[in-house]
Amino acid sequence: MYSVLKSEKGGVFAVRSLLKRLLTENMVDAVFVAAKTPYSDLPMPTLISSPENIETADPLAPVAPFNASRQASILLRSDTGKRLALVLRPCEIRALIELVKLKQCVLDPAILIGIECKGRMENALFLEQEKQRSGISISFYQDDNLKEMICSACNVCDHFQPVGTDLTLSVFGVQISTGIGVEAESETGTDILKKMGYSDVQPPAEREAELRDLQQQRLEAKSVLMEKTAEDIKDIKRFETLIANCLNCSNCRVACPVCYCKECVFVTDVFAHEPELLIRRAVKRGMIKMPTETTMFHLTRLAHIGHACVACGHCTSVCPSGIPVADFFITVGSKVQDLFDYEPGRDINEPIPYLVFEEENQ
Amino acid sequence: MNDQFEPQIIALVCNWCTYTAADLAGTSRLSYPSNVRLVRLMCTGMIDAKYIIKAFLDGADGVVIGGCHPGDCHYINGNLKATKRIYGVGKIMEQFGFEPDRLRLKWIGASEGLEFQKNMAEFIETIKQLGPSPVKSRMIL
Amino acid sequence: MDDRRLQLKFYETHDGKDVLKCIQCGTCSGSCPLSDKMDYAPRELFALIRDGEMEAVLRSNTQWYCVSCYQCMVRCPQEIPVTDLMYILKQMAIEQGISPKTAKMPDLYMTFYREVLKKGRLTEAMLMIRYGMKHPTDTLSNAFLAVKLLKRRRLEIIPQSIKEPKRISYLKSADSERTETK
Amino acid sequence: MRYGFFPGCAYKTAAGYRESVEALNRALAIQLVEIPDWNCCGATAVFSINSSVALVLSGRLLALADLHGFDEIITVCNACYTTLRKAIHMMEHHPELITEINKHLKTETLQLKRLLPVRHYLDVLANDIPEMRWRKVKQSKSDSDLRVAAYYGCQLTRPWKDQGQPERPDVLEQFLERLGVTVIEHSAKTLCCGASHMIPYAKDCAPLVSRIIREVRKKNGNIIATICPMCQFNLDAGQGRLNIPGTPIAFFTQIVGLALGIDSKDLGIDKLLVPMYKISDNKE
Amino acid sequence: MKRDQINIGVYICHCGMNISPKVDVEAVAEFAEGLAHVRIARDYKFMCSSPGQEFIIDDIRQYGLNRIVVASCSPRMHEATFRNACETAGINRHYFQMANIREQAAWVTLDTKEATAKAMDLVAAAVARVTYHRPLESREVKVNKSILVIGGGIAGMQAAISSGNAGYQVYLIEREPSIGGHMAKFDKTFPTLDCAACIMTPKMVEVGQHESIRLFTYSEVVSVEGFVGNYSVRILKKPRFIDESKCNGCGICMEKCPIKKIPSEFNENLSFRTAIYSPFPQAVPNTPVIDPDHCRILAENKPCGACEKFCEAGAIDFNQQPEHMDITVGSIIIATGFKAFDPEPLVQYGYGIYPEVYTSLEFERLNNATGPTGGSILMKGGDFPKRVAIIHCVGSRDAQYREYCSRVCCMYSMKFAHLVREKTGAEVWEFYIDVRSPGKLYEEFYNRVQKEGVHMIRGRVAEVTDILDDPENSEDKGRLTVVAENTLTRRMLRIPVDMVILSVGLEPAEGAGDVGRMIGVSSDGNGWFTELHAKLAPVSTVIKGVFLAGCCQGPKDIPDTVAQAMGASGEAVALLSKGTVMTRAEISFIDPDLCAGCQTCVEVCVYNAIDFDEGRGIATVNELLCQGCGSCAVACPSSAASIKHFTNRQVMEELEAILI
Repeated sequence: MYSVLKSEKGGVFAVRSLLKRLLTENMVDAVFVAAKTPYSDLPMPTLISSPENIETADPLAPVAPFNASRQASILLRSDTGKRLALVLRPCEIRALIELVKLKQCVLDPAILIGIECKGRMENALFLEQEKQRSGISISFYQDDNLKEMICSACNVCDHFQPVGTDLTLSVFGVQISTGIGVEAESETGTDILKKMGYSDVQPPAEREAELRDLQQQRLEAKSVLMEKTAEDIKDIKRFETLIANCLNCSNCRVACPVCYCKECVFVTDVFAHEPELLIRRAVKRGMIKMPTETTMFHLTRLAHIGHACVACGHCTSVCPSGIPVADFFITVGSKVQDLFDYEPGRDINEPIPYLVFEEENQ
Repeated sequence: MNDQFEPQIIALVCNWCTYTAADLAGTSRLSYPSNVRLVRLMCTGMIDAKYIIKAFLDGADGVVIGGCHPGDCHYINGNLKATKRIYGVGKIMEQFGFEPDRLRLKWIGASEGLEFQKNMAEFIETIKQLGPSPVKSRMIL
Repeated sequence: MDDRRLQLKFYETHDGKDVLKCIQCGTCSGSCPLSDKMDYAPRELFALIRDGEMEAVLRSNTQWYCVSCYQCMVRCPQEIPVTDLMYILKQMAIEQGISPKTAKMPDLYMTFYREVLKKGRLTEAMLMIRYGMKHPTDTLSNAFLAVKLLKRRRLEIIPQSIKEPKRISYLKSADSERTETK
Repeated sequence: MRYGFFPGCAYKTAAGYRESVEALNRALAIQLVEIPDWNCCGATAVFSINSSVALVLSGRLLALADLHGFDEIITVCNACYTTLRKAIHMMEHHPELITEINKHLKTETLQLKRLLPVRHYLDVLANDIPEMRWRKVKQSKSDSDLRVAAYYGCQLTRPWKDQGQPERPDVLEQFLERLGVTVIEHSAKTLCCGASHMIPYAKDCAPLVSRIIREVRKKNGNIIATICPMCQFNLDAGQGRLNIPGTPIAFFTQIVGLALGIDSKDLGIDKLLVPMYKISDNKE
Repeated sequence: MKRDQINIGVYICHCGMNISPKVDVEAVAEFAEGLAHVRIARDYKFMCSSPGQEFIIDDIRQYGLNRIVVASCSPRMHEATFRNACETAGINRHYFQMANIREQAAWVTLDTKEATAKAMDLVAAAVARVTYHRPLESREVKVNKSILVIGGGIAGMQAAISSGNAGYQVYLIEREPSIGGHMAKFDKTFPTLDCAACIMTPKMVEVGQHESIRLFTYSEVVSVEGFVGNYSVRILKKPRFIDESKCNGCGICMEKCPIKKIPSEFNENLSFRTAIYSPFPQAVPNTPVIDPDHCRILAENKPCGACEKFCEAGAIDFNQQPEHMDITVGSIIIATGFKAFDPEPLVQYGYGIYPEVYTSLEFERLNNATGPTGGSILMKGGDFPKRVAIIHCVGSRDAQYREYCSRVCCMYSMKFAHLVREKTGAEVWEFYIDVRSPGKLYEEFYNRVQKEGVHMIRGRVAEVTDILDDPENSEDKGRLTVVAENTLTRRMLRIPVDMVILSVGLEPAEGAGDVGRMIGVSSDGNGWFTELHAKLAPVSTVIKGVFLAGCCQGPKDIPDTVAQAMGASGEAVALLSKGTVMTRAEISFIDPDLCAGCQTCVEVCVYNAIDFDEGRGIATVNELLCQGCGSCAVACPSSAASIKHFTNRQVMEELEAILI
């Protein structure tokens, strides 16, 4: 079922009024959504229960300081009996689904509201643009120059349409200045729209073409990126050059939505070194680089979660040394995903490849 | 390639089949090149991706994993569980320039001393053909 | 005649190793409509093959009495493709030029074979006539029947063939090269 | 319904087979289109001499059928049916044979690209014709005098078991009963008739024929329905030779034709050696 | 222990002349001495000898060694020896590591230098690894002193009696209304020909009255949880619709029941029973059941109640419901037995087509005094057969059905032959592929049957048909013809007979697979339960505390079944008699602080050794079930699971030391 939420004040207002009605009509107990806080222009994942506070919600802002699946999974750790509406980007939903597979959270209390995502900007760039012109949450969808400013992972993202949602906020084929489309993807979603009195209409004619064009464009960009990255890492020496500036700060791991270990193996003693062995090795080889575990770290992380990487790009965003972590995760990850015919976040029932074994695997 | 090149090979083997096969190769005095170093584990199913990555980054020229034939696993299906993981790591290492042939998975049963000898000799030959590992003489980690 | 070589040929080239599975239960012989006419029952033939008595095997009429009813094959508890093995033995006997004591069936098949090689199709009357030149009694004993058939327009005297029999001359080269039976 | 039809060498002279098949095709609107320039399948004879030639023969036929746009090959003869399937079976398991075959076919600018399924006409009648069409076509009540014994011979159900049980099939019985024909159950359904061995070894094969005929008579059958020209001929001619005539041997298509009320003249029934009017209660 | 306190002793073994000529043991010892934490390194002729071990023990005491490395043969040979020495000397047995320089260096390397270098590497790796070894302990765990036996055939009955006699509480579960199993259907047993009922009935009574055996008939096991010494078992008791405590087994109810035409399962459908029935007169317990599918009241809700009216004890209770019972046992014996092969797919033998073709079980009933004919071997028409054919290997030794030999058919077929001869005087033709009679007095029985004039034909029957060879022969009218080759004379036989008995093979009992899955015992390709070791542990299974008895493990005759039942009982009793079991030391450990509760480990564990603690949201290892395979450690995405003695740290250190 597809409907259009009209608002003279634009799509953001339309979304707010939808969320507000969810609260006022007691369809949910709280709404999880990116909203501006008093401290910064950067919208942060927030949990809103009172309808008047919805005015701060800004889910269409082209920025995401976190992959909000991490915060969402805290709320969904167990079924509290409270109903929650969660407004999330496609990559956030896909990460959330991976976390559900790993029993880190449950979806029972959630009404998932996905956003069709045209990408996010790096935080600094967003703040700068926001300062220059207010209302970027609408102008972003109209100004082609701004679209050029999205971060590199978004630039190659071909999963801009959310999957597995109840409702999807649709920005394709819609003039954001006049409202936003909403599509019910589940029975729950349809019920909500019907209850609110929206009627089923034909999606705008331009929608399909826009989606197709973007898909085409993104796939092309992705293959360019993957080719370039494959070249950059094609032997271990090049890869070392690529990550030469790695400080081993673990920011990428902390930002990663599917890296959920309570304690990373890299902070344990598993990779400790005996001084005597290092000295013996140096004697034998003439010279060794003292181990920093940077290469080990990235390769191990790839082996660990390469199959589950949702390509959200937050690892690159947070790297203080500007290493394109996401680039090689996307490149290598997709090889692993192809090998097992696995796509993270595609289907909640799709088993994690390493947990299924068949006789004919030889 | 390089006549002087003597590869370093790590063999991660399960206690019940391939380690026993190595013992049998020993008792049968089936000699093979001395480049192989066996690391005994209880089951191929306990081989962590980290071991393989570590071995390569520490300078191993080849890693061979030996376990029981499918259906013969002492722990029912540990070897099958291992298979996918090893393929996965192999795929990743391949992206970073480690030729797929440097990582080999072989089922060698407890009674196959001869198989063990043949496989080791053959694997060393393969690695000699490939030449030293890209990380040789460096330490990356 | 080199029995060992022939045995190897039967096992390896013709993939006849299935006889090694035989448990000599006799189901094939018991199921065979004509086994009591054979020099050796199929079961015995397999025992001979395993003993390496290939000349005796190829010289026997057993394989030529096989009517390809496949009854043995569907019943064999070891799932040995008995009928298929009979074909291999017939081909090998032809290759070796060994005629069994009762040489009629190879003659009939040969006549059939040559006819098809030449014309691409078979005319039963022609088959009977050509075969009859070698074994006149078999054909003559059917003369009365032939008259009856003629009366009912069930005998075709004009030879059938494909449109341009010349086109299939390659059958002759296939004949000479003999792909090994799989 | 359009099928590639492979009549085989014996079809033309088989007692009323052609007449009855054509009559049924007309009545039921079955398009059985003869594969142009078809060749002999080689039967057991060619396979016995040289399997390469046998494979090339089958290969040519398959290539022709494909060339002329057919998706299935229909045979009316057990030997053709099994020989072709045997060849296909070998090609499926050893694809390199196809390359070999194509080397030869090339001289005739033919190419074997795919292995078409081979089916028996019985399968078509029993499974492809909608029930409605049967009801429409069936004019009269069945001839109540006929107690039909279905006779399959060897090569429809064997060696593959996909046409039902290989020793006691009941496809034909079920099909005939659907048309209101009275069938009898007996134990000689898939016994061997002697096939081409009848020519050189008539004496050896005589008991095979008499066993079948006697069993049918014992179980109170008065006509046998065959599905293969070779079987029909051996059982039909064999009775005369054995001097035990009395059980007509019809093609199943003739029985079907009679059941539908088609005039027996159109079914070639007069071509049987043991004539239909001889039906009597020849119980043993 | 602080790192600077590590004192390693390294011992290089010459192994007589096995290691020393190839490996320069002194050089290796010298090399070892230079490695970190190595306090002492020596070489000695035979480390595994008593003086060799004494050496280690003395050094541990004298030099305060707390880690030991022995470089000698394979750990599969002497690891336990040296671990014991460590323990004797007072250090933990896991503070030990072995370097295999015999099988991996001395014996397989041609060049002496290379062999020595390899030996050094292996020693260095062992030294590096042992540095990170942790002390591990095994623990004693108390067991519940009771035994569950699943299946009440002769195997289960015997296992129950043997275990009960040892004083253990036994629970015997049987899904049929009575115990007895297949043996209760037999008339005579080979080769002694003693009456099955005569030896069986007392056993059944013994089971029924045994003070240590609690019998659950008409019951099934629905779930099994737990581990050795402590299995929780849930049993489903199907409603008999009769109050067992009131019923006195008088049988009047069966007489009065108006529904009389139900094929009797016990008589292989050769006779009829009533809707309220006891399968056979000697049934234990002697309480009938009401068949809910045929009873007028239960199936059709129509008025009847004949049984209720006549039951003076007032035992009929149409309101009985299925009941669940929970018990705890220390050990389980599986005795689910077999099922006779259904010969219908072998149409060539005409079973189900010709009425005079019988299966062996049908013949057992036909021949049994309590059977449909009162023990007379009669054809359906009521006449004695004059000629009988017995066909061996029906469904057995047949790649199309069951490839294995069913082991008992030859002998029971010859028993049939004898009985037919004895009771009817009929001619018997027996068709076999090979006669297999490898039991005590079995070959003698074969000889006896031959002497009795049974035609033993070596040839598998091709077909059974009603087509007669000579229909004119009036004697053969209505007979069947058995067609076979006599492979010894090479004659094609067509024997007209009156009756055909198909000696069908044995298959695993229906539902055996479910029982196996419930408990975790695996089956082979044919469905028979897999024993722990084909030679050395034939009654044990991979699941500790679970044993096998009788045909559930593979076809067996009665003496073997009883012997195995006693063996299984002996093992179960031996396990429980100590009162405790030791846990394994080298097992999985899940760090509760690191566990994220994803339950991946629970999924991969084939031994059900990992439980999820809902309360704490973490996985916990059951140390009695864990076998130490390490699947969980690898699968654990957050490195919370590890295998003791094969930790990441230990393996990493070994790798790093090898790759100097």
